[in-house]
Amino acid sequence: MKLIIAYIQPHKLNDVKQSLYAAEIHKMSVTNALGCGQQKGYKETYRGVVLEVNLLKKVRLEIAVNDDFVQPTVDAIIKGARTGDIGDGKIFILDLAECIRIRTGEKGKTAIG
Amino acid sequence: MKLIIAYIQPHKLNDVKQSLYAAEIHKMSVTNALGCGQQKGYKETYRGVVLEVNLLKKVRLEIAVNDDFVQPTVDAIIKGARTGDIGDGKIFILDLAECIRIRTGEKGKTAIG
Amino acid sequence: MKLIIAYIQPHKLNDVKQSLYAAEIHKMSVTNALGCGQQKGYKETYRGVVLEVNLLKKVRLEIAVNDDFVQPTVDAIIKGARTGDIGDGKIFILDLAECIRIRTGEKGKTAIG
Amino acid sequence: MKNKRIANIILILFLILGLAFPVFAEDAAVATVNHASTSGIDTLWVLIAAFMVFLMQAGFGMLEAGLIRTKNTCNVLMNNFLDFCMASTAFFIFGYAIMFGKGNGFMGLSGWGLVNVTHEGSIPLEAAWLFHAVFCGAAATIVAGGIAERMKFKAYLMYSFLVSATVYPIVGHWVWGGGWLAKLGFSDFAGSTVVHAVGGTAALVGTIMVGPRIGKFNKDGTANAIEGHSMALASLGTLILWFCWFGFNPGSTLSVGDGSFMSKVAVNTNLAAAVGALTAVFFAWYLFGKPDLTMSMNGALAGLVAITAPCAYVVPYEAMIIGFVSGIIVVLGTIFLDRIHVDDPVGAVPVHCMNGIWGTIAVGLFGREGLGGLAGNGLMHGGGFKLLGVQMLGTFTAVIFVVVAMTIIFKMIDMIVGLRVSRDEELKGLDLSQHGMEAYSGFQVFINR
Amino acid sequence: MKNKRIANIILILFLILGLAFPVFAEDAAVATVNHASTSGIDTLWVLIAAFMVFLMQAGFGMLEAGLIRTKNTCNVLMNNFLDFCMASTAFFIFGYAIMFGKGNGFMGLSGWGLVNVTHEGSIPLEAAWLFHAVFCGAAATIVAGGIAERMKFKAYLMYSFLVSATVYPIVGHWVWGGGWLAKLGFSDFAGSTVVHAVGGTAALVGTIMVGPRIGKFNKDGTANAIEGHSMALASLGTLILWFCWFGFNPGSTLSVGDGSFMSKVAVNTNLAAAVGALTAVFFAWYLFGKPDLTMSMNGALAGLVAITAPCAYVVPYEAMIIGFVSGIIVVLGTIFLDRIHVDDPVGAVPVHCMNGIWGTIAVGLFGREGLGGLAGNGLMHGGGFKLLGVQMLGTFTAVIFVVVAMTIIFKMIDMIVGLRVSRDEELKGLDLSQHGMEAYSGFQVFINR
Amino acid sequence: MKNKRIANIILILFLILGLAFPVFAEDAAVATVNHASTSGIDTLWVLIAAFMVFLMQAGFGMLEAGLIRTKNTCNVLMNNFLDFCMASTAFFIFGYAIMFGKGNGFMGLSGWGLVNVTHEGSIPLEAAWLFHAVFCGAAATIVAGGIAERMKFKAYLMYSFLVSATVYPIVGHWVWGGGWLAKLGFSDFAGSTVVHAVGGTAALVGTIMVGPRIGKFNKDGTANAIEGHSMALASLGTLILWFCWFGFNPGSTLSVGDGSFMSKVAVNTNLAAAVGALTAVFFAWYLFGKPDLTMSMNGALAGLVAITAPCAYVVPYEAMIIGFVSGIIVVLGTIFLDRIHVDDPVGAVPVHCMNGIWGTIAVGLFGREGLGGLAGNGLMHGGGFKLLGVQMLGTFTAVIFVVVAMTIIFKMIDMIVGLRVSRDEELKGLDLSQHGMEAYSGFQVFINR
Ligand SMILES: Nc1ncnc2c1ncn2[C@@H]1O[C@H](COP(=O)(O)OP(=O)(O)O)[C@@H](O)[C@H]1O
Ligand SMILES: Nc1ncnc2c1ncn2[C@@H]1O[C@H](COP(=O)(O)OP(=O)(O)O)[C@@H](O)[C@H]1O
Ligand SMILES: Nc1ncnc2c1ncn2[C@@H]1O[C@H](COP(=O)(O)OP(=O)(O)O)[C@@H](O)[C@H]1O
Repeated sequence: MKLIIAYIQPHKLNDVKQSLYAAEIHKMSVTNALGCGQQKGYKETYRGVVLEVNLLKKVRLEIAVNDDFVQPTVDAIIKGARTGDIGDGKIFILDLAECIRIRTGEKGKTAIG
Repeated sequence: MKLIIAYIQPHKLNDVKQSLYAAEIHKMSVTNALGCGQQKGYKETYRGVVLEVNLLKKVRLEIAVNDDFVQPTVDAIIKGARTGDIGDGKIFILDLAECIRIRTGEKGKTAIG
Repeated sequence: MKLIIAYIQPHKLNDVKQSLYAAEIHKMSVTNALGCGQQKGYKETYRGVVLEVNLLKKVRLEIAVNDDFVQPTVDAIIKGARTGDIGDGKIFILDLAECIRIRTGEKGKTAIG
Repeated sequence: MKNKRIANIILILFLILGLAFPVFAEDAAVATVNHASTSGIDTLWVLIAAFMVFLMQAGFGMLEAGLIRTKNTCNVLMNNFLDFCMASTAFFIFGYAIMFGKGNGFMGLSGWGLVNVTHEGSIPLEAAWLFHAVFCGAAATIVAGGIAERMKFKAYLMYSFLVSATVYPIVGHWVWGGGWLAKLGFSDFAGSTVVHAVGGTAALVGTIMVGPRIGKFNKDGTANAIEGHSMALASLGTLILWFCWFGFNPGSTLSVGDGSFMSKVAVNTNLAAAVGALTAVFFAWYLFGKPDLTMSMNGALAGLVAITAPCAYVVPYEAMIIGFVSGIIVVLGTIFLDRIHVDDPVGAVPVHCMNGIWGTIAVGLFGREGLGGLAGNGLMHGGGFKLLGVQMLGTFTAVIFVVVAMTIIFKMIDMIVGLRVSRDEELKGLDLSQHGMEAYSGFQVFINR
Repeated sequence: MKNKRIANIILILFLILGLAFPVFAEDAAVATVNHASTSGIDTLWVLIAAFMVFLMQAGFGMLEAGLIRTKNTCNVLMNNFLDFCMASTAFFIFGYAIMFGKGNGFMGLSGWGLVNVTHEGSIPLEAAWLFHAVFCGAAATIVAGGIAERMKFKAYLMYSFLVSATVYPIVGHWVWGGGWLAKLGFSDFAGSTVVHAVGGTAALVGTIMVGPRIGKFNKDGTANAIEGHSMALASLGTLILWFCWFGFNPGSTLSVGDGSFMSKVAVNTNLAAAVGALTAVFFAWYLFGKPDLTMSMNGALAGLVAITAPCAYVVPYEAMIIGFVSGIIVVLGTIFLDRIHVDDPVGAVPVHCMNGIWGTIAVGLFGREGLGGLAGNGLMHGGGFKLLGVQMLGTFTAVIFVVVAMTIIFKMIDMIVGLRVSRDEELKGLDLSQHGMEAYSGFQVFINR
Repeated sequence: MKNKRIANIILILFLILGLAFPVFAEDAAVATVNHASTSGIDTLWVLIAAFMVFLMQAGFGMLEAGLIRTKNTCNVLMNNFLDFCMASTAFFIFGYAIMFGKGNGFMGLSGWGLVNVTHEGSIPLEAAWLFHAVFCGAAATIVAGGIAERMKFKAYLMYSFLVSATVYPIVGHWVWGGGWLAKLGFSDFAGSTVVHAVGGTAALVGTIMVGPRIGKFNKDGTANAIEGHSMALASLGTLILWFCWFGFNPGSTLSVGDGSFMSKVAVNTNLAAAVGALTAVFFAWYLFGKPDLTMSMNGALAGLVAITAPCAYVVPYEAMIIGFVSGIIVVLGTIFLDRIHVDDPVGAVPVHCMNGIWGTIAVGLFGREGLGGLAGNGLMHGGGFKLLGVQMLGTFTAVIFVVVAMTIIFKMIDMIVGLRVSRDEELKGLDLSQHGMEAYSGFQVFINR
């Protein structure tokens, strides 16, 4: 099992969700994040002072999947999130040692989906 | 060492904290998250339009523990979070390669607790 | 590759960012978190009732790096975040199986930086 | 000589014309010129005061919303908004007739729907109705704070109609509609009892009957703090309320006269509020170790409620004493309610019920004969226990009546639609469960408490 | 005898002095004492009403901000704030001259910059100007809601100047400036057509020309809900607006008289709003299964808009009927706009345009001859279709004129600076892209929608 | 002939009775009929204006809260709320006596606690007191913005008492209490100097003595932006302030008369604000490349502050010029303060101090003899440098006096309780460290800055 973490542009969340659904991946967790990557920040001005903002708003996805679902998941994320512009985001994949469904106590493969 | 990630119902946070304390697990980190799982979403109506909400509010726990604490931690989480209803949440367990206490520079087992 | 997760005091974020930049680490993701650690909570009073707050506001950093960058990153975080007081925070290091840049599809070492 | 007389007459005519002409153009009658004018000013004043009292809905709305959790914000705002709409309608159809109609000492029985009402006094019926309708709305909305975060929306709607159609106007009739208390010489200038004790007691009954919020009290009997979600809204609400109180109290003079009466009332109102706030904040600081914003706000409101009855009958330093006592009462009252496990999220009971009673009694202590038309002296000015006795009788009878009436009303509502949402709905929040909407879409909020 | 005459004269002198002295000190003329007084009260009333109508900017600002997303909050607040500044300036230089200057039936043509204006009536020119300037500002700001979340800031600034300098005053001239509609006997007491239908129609044109927000409509034709970010602000805004409407409608009496006229107007205003809110909430509840806070607020505003024209001409129960119908209209109108893919984030069109029209027509249905100076009876009171016809003619002509004028204006602006921000800017939010700032720095907000 | 005389007398008596009768019923004296009535209206107006100025507390509270960070919101709200309570009390016991009591050219020395005060003028003492008390509260609360986010709560409480009991009333005595400046012919109609320059200078002294916030200035001397947490609150506050200014300036006429005077003042006030806002936003847009909401709001406030002194003495186009200059001043002033490392989180100094001075001087430039009772012409109207000189003397003396007095007061407070919180407490936020509470419980907020 793997834990897939993806950082995407916030306004791409809906597209990513759609393409994940299309790939039959229905379970995920989403958090807000601020990201600092290749994308340059932008400037705000506030009462005459310029403010460099280099932590940009991003959305963080966490998806636990069985090994054979890793590729489809990654593909679906890329499909939904890619625009070709800097700031599109990144995907990180970690090994997942165990997964437990709280409600039933099921473990591993059966618990994940 | 393991890193335990748990998604639970927000209003169960207090119960989970209590049962973790009872199991002598005092350290944890908590974030807000939105989750999409087996639990069906709900509908909102806003100015005459129906809105399907399928990202539900969840709380994400992150707990780093030594290997012999994994089972007690998992049990405590389940004890606090389980209602038997869909949406109770999930626990993910990752291998933790290293842990460092910033204040002292201590590493590994001694740092974690 | 490793995934470094660090919990630090919120008002240390700027210092940590500076020392990471100084160590040529420019990519990171930041989220808000609440933490429960060695640091004791504090008390609020609200309309005559005392409120024990033991989930303290923390900032969570997530930095994916190549193996040879692990030590510099950890050092930089410690340099920026350490005050010597309880509550300075912790660093967790996980193995990172894969990393993909969404924009280009690049993988592994080249994608991470 | 004749010329002089003629000059005389011309002078007089000129004078008459000079004075009367512009009036003719407006009112077509010489003799009524000044009268008309007085009625115009008085109406202007009463209407502006009524508009300000209307704005109390915004004050209460923001205060109550600020002191509850995000997940119930829409619900409390909607309760607050619709109870005024309900009150307007109910007070139009039933309330005014019960309060001011001809009837007996207990209630009026004529003038339903404002049809066939003859109105005496210098202001027109419509102005009088509006002024009393917004008072009725204020009384009704006090309850929204007490029962916040757990009462069913339907139940609240029913409550708000019934209280405005019956309970409020009945007590109003006793005191302001020529009822039995009025005849006894009971004096409540702007409504410490009629509005605040009535609203506050209804809130007390409601909050007891609906029970404390999940998580408010622990098994060991201690109370938990359930923090409000926006001190900015709460503070805005309090300041709006203070502003509106300048319509509530001085507006209750119902006439402008030479301006001195309403000025005195305004000054007393302001001083009681200021001293109430300072007292509450320092007292709470002393008790809990920190200066608490919510206590300072409730202290100001406590002072305002307490001075509402006596504002016309006392002098400034007495207003300050009344404010001082109210600041103490509101802090102790809040603690006391937690002790006896009554869960009143916004402090409706200590502010409106307890200080409404205190203010009414204060008339019996500090009232001065003649001031504001008061019939007798209070205890401190040699009037003995007579006025004091009547005041206590009046306010306690009103409270008891409201307890009985509201118990019946809430029981009835409970039987028909149920008072309280389910445990699940309460945990999810009333915004989602009752209204299917969120108050702060786009903000990341914690809903774990 | 001589003595007596002397006594006589002394008496007269004494009388003159007695009456005049306090006046001399103020106005240096005996003959104007009463006149001055009437004019003083009337001005006081009109000014206070104008101040209240000014405060509508805060009401609209909070309502509109509350109903849009966090990422566009600064933009809508700034539009709302600056359109009043623009309106003040434009109405000073051009607007008043076009609206009230001597000219023809279509527009006035004299008094630019308020120079060389002679003003008749009991209130001074300056008070009249301010009263009409804040009305103009209210009309202008209605559009901010309709085009929210996607129009360029520059384009909005240009719009707000042009509408206040030309479109609004032209229609105003027709109705209130002695123009052709006034001569036909068209009656719009406080501006259902002049302010609300004009503003609401401009919003309709703007929202159509700028197009729907990204993500509002799906490919299959269905609409998505784009939830507002703060129900607390929206609710505050609505209550402030209701409060200010007590300046808007009763203030349009422009004189106090004996107070009865403005009292009647105030009561009608309040009842229509209350019934409008209740109707909308129950109707929406019935249709969608949940009581929706935004619908109840829009219902109140719909009632207020609808009663604005007839408030002086009808009796309370008719005000309630008008409010009832407006509550139905606002709900159906909202649904209808979604059907025809017009994206109006705050409901400016159903509230102001549709109910502005309805309120104007309602005069032709329920108006009573003589009441508020109405020239004829409405359909329900035996006046036949005459008044009704004029009312319909007037409101529809105004709407058509605004459609044409605003289409030209927006087209012009589009050619010069462009109406709409780019897709990227819209996704990022107008706060960042247009103003380089954030509304809620420090809060964690979702910007994925 | 006798008959005629008798007829004469009857006529006169009839006249007296006809006029007096309705008055007798009210005031029991013929000779005072008009006086009473005038006094009633004037009091009504002054009270309403006072209520509106009171509401400025809400305006300042929301503006200041909106422009600071979440973690200090409770603190700034509480400062703002309690300084009014402190001012009410201090101005009651000490302030009014110092400001209006009999004394010397420097300060009054009688009438402590409002006991044994005889009051002249058409409005009652109580109305006059309330009107001046709310002005005092406004002056006091200006400082809350300047020292926000780092001053100890206790220190602020002490400051607010002292400024209201001494500094403000002393300058007030000079100008409005018959002091030395009044005798020189110094004219400050509604308080550009008395209220705003005093409050703004106190804020300047406070913000310098307490030092800049951690993180405001970099080692290289550049400034950082520390963004406010809610533009919605800030915008609401600004609009409320603008509304209240219609009480502040026109209310300072203290009498209604025939209404024309206060109308002129209201129009000038409105135009200066509108032009100030537009100027500031366009100027800042030109300088920084983006239209900044906070600058447009501060521009409106700058215009309001600047027109406060001259509003009675100038004509509309001059009000617009004054507003224009104030818009430039506020932008440049903000930049200048950042340059000299004075950290004024909300712009209290550029808005109130700099524009208070500018407005006072503007009287010497644009003032017109006779208008609003001004004694001489300004420079532009051929009055030469006389009035201008007096105005500059007056405002600069006042500023210098406040600098000296406030330095002593803040030093004293520093010695007793300390002015500034510790570094740790500041980082944590004053809400937690000073009050043990959070402003936005339940919201996820960033506290890393
Ligand atoms: N090494 C990293 N560690 C942690 N987060 C990262 C890392 N690299 C990128 N991210 C996250 O991914 C987001 C997008 O990265 P960025 O480099 O801007 O994308 P792109 O490669 O498409 O230009 C960043 O804002 C950050 O949140
Ligand atoms: N495969 C997964 N990947 C990431 N998060 C998941 C996954 N499965 C579940 N979750 C998280 O756990 C929450 C609860 O899951 P759910 O399936 O509703 O619980 P239950 O199994 O008790 O019905 C989800 O809302 C989501 O946040
Ligand atoms: N075992 C753990 N699991 C998860 N998070 C932890 C753990 N230990 C510490 N943390 C996080 O680190 C933060 C700081 O920990 P703390 O023990 O207070 O630091 P210090 O060791 O410097 O006193 C905590 O608030 C919590 O967020």
